[in-house]
Amino acid sequence: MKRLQGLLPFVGVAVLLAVWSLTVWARVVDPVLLPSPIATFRAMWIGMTSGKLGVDFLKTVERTVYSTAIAAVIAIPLGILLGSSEKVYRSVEFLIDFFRSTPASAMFPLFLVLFGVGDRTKISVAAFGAALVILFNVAYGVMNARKTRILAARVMGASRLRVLWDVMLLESLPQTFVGLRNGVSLALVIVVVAEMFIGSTDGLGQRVFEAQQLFDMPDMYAAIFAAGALGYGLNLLFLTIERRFVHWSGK
Amino acid sequence: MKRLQGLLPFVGVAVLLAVWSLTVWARVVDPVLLPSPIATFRAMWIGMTSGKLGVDFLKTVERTVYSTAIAAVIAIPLGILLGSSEKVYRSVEFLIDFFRSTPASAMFPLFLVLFGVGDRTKISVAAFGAALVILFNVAYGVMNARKTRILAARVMGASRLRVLWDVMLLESLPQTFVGLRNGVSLALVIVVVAEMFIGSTDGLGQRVFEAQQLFDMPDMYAAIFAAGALGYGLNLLFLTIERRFVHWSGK
Amino acid sequence: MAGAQPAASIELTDNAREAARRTAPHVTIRGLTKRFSDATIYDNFDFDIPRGKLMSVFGPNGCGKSTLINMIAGLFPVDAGEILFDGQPLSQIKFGYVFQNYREAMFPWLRAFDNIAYPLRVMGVPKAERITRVEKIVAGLNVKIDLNLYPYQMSGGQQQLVSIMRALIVEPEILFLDEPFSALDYEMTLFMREQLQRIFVETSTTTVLVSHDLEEAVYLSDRILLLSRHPARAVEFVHYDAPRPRTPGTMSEADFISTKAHCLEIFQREVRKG
Amino acid sequence: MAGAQPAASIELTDNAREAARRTAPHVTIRGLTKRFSDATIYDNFDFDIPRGKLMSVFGPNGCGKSTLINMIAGLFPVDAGEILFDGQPLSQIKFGYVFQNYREAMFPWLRAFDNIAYPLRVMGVPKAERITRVEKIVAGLNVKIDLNLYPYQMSGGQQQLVSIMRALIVEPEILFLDEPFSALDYEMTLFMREQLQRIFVETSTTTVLVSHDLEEAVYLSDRILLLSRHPARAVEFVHYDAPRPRTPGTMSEADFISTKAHCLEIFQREVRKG
Amino acid sequence: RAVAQDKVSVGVFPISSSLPYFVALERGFFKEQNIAPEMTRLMGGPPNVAAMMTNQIEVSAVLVTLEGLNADVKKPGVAMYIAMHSQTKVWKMEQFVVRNGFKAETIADLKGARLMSAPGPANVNTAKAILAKNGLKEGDYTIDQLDMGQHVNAMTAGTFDGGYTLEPSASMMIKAGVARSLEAGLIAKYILGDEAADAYAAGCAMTSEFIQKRPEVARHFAAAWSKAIDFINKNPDEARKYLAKNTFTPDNVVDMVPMLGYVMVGDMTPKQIADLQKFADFGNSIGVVPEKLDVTKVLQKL
Ligand SMILES: Nc1ncnc2c1ncn2[C@@H]1O[C@H](COP(=O)(O)OP(=O)(O)OP(=O)(O)O)[C@@H](O)[C@H]1O
Ligand SMILES: Nc1ncnc2c1ncn2[C@@H]1O[C@H](COP(=O)(O)OP(=O)(O)OP(=O)(O)O)[C@@H](O)[C@H]1O
Ligand SMILES: [Mg+2]
Ligand SMILES: [Mg+2]
Repeated sequence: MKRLQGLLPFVGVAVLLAVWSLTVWARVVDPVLLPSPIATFRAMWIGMTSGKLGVDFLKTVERTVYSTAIAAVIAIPLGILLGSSEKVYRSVEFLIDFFRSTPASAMFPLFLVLFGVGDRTKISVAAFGAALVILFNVAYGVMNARKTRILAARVMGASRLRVLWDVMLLESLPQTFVGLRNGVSLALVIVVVAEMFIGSTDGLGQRVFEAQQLFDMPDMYAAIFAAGALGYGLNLLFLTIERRFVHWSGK
Repeated sequence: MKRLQGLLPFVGVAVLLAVWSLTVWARVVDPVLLPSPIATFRAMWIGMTSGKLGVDFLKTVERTVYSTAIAAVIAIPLGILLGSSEKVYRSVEFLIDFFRSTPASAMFPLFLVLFGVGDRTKISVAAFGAALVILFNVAYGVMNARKTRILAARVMGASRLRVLWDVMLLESLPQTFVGLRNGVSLALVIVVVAEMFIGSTDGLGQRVFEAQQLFDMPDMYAAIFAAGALGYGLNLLFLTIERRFVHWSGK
Repeated sequence: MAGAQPAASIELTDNAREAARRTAPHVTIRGLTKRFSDATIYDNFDFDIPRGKLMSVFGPNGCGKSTLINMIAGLFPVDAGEILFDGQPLSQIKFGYVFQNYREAMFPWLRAFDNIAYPLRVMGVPKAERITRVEKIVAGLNVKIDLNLYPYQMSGGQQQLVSIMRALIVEPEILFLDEPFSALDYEMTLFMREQLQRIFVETSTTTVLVSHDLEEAVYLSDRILLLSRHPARAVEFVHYDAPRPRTPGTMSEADFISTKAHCLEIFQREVRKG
Repeated sequence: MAGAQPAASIELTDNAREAARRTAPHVTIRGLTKRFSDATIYDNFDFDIPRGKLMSVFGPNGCGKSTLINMIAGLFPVDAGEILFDGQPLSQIKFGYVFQNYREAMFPWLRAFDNIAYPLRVMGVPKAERITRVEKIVAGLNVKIDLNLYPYQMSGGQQQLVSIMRALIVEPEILFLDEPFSALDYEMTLFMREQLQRIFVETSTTTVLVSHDLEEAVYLSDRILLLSRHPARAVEFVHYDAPRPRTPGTMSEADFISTKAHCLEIFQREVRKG
Repeated sequence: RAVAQDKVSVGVFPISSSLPYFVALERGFFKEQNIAPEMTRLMGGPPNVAAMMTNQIEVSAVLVTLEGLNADVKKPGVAMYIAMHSQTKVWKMEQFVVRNGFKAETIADLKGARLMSAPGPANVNTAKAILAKNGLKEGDYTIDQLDMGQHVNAMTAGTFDGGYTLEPSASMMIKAGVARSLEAGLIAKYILGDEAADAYAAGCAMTSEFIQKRPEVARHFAAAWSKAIDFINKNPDEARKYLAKNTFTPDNVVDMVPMLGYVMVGDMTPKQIADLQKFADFGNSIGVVPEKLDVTKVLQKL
């Protein structure tokens, strides 16, 4: 039973591959545009072992990790602070919702000007996007925290700051993890898009873009698949941390 | 006091404008690249009243609303269903995290093939992206629901389906709204990006792209500002609905 | 002739079955085992809950009273053993249940009125009838609460009252009351005891009451189950058969006093042991 | 001489002030008004909480007992009126507080031990001392709970015990106990009453106890505040001055019985009114 | 006599190269041929090719040659060129620019410069090949590809010293006074090795399915296209006006944006076809076109 549970995530993979194979087999889509899973995995295998894909993958991992880390470090404390006072949050909500709804790619020109063409731009745009999502979730988590526990801490003489730290932070943890998981996925998406559209010589996005330009569909889907798998992996990481630390949710 | 509270959202706007003006005034960025708020609002005013911007705005609203509606209708029930059994959720988590972490723009070619070159592609890619985020949040909300209430419903003889509907749906509502607000913002972003990169004769994304190509910065920022404001507006809509219906959060 | 015989025998069997059903235990617990992390709460526990009796469970904090009724109601899984209803492994039984944490068992998105009516909605009772039935029970219990409030707008006692009404409204087959009067005021507690007794006399519903008030437990019960510290054993299953309806006067009868003293003695002996 | 006079006068004033402080009320409530949606809970309510006394609040469900202590502790805002501590509008007072919904006031991310130690952590007590103090109170109350459990792994009574220990550990200036024994078993309730009395005798902490058990309320209290249905009035402020320590024997004394009977009579008259 | 017009679905990437489409449309050349084009805006090669492969469009008004050839390798006949657009020293398109203030007179002076390039492997490799022909090895410069929409921005902000860019971005930065052109007609000179050669970097393509299933309509379409090309070649200044509202060409540079050398496939000389072949072979050599391809196989004379 326990052993079977470890296999659960692979059900999703299997479903994806089955639908994909079926689509190719039934020729719903021209095979030039959608290669078979086998062709894709061959391209992925070759790319990972001998080609550039492995290097690109690591580059993208690096950028994503940096931007998520920056985003988390900024957004979690800020989110708790903002969420702890609904009024303050309402007053900056415009900014958060505004920028959350603006495509990161529309922000590229501005960030390009501020940070140049190097990695800094890509990381900072991604961190910006991820920070907004994390901030939003953390603030929500704090605002929806159970009031009784906050009152209990206050009556025990906890200062505002202590209440923030000891109660609100922990109360909002389940929601914070939702935010982190949304954030890391978004950071990855933005990094990939930035690699596609702002000058880059490496990274999965550049790989996707180049393969797209060359109509090398197996390569393109191999890179996309690598990005998706990376996203799942990063999510899994947060899930594992969450399971370790947030044992009380729903209790 | 009450009257002042109505003004809170404008604090955010004021901050944005102040920082913006300051940046322009201090010439941190070349004014050709970042026009002043006044120039932008002039462009916006002209665009909205006499130019094409108004039409584009409405087109984008329409597409965003459609895609969010489709996403919500599919993702909320599915999220509750999946969230109600952690095992089932874990088995499809790969798919959800995978596609959440894949840039929508990388999915364009596939959707283009499946849904054609018209509006359907833009709406369906956006709906797909938004649905994943909503699904994720709803499922999380259900999984973190307070167990006692579910037990109470079960002991009163409620069937699995009733528990889903009467308890889990409502328990997960605060989180569902987080998902909806994330979802509507994402749908808007994807619609705009699709308008930019797949190609379109109207919509804010097309406006941004065109202005960018023409190097008409006031026009570009006017369109971006319109998109951001639209995002805020849609978020506000959900916030208002949430406040009406979810009176018990944290209680 | 050959055809009539089986029919008669079936009839007989039916009657016999019915009679057996009436005296057979309502709930049979065999070999029940339940562990939490390192604590063993029940270890091969056997017990029969008699049909149509009001039974109290009395035992020290943390001995496993709530866990027991949660397992009987199918809310917690058992680690081993079986719980049978009329000899059947499980069935769609109508439970009435007042949770010890009544506060968290309310639905905060429903007004008090709708919380009370919820079990009826589950049963598919039409709206008009739901309203009359809620109004009836509220009038019957003489409750003076604004039922338009949401649970989180009510005081602890009010919430518990609503919770009790929600449990009673369905006319359940088995009624579980986990410290149902703990938050009620003096007057209301006495009143609700009488109401519970009245309902029990009228319907003979199998009832399991958890209470830390020994007077209350003895006053209301036909049987008192005394549990030891965990791993819980049934230390004694005390019978108290004073005729119903019992009145405050009952509490000064010798039988009552001696039963209560007996229970207390066993309880204190058991508690001081561990 | 001219210099000494003021000094002496200051000394005198200090003494006088101190004396006044000892007899002056600890908490002064003036013109307190509190409304919830359409219900008025307090309407221009005046009351003084005497210093160094154990005071019980007794009143029907929903009359506003919890709301009152929540307002005194500064957890709920008042609509009008003022609450003064030693004549000062507000100060950084160390409260001990057992919430009526003790379950939700625990921190589920902390083990029972850390929950009890939390107020000490807030005060900046170093870790080693925290551990000794928690161990001392646990030993003093003779509690047999696995303090490594998280709150949601404990029974209702165990949670309430933890909650009580958390309130007592800081040696608070004012202690609020909102139905603190409602989930405790028979033996534990008696035991905790004695412990509360012992602590009170030792420290003379101003204590406000909400209880629906009249016997308990009278047994423990110097003063019993009888509240009416809301809008709450102080119907009577009963004094009960039996010497401490009181013992179970106290409950058969005439003074106790008459006080209890008097309170009950007033309570029932008030309850039946509304 | 009202006859139902023939509908043709056309994918249009609204850059200046798609001018013949707008001329044909606005001057009624399509109407004359009883054709009602249904335009879909599709940004760049990939969406155009995808749409052609799935028969969602029948004509792509402007399809980059190397992308089209690549598609034809993957799925033969998916993009049949009926007209080509030549870029040369006169018909400027690709060029090296430098920001004002950067000391460089020739491409060879770009040693040590931070360069940008039009996006995509074809552009980047072309730029590198040109730099190599001018004696600059990799490492003598840095080059980053950048989305076309960012080129003017980047030069204005001074992010780069210069780079390989396309029209109308080049005209725009020159007009804005932030950059100047070093040299144009680069492909002809350095890649094809002949300053007078035609570099056919893009063209108008049809799917062979369209040509086979509706040959008459395809012919009519080509006729209208041909007439538009004629018009542009004869009246460049009047034709220019159609750039303004239809394509991504700012009003203030409409007058200075260079025209392209538009030619119908049927009018191409053997030399011109050889130039195209040479370009295709170059594409193959840099790995953008995966196989060597006989270009006459993808040219459709209509
Ligand atoms: N999730 C859990 N993990 C570990 N131990 C648990 C868990 N739930 C309950 N327990 C333990 O099981 C025992 C029985 O709990 P239960 O709630 O049944 O007690 P109870 O008899 O109802 O007590 P009370 O009178 O205080 O309500 C307790 O000692 C408790 O610590
Ligand atoms: N948020 C709220 N909105 C509306 N009414 C409220 C709210 N909170 C409390 N009330 C009302 O205030 C009154 C007093 O509540 P409170 O909890 O103080 O009662 P209590 O005296 O502690 O009762 P109990 O003995 O049942 O605990 C109740 O009638 C309740 O309905
Ligand atoms: Mg219990
Ligand atoms: Mg109360």
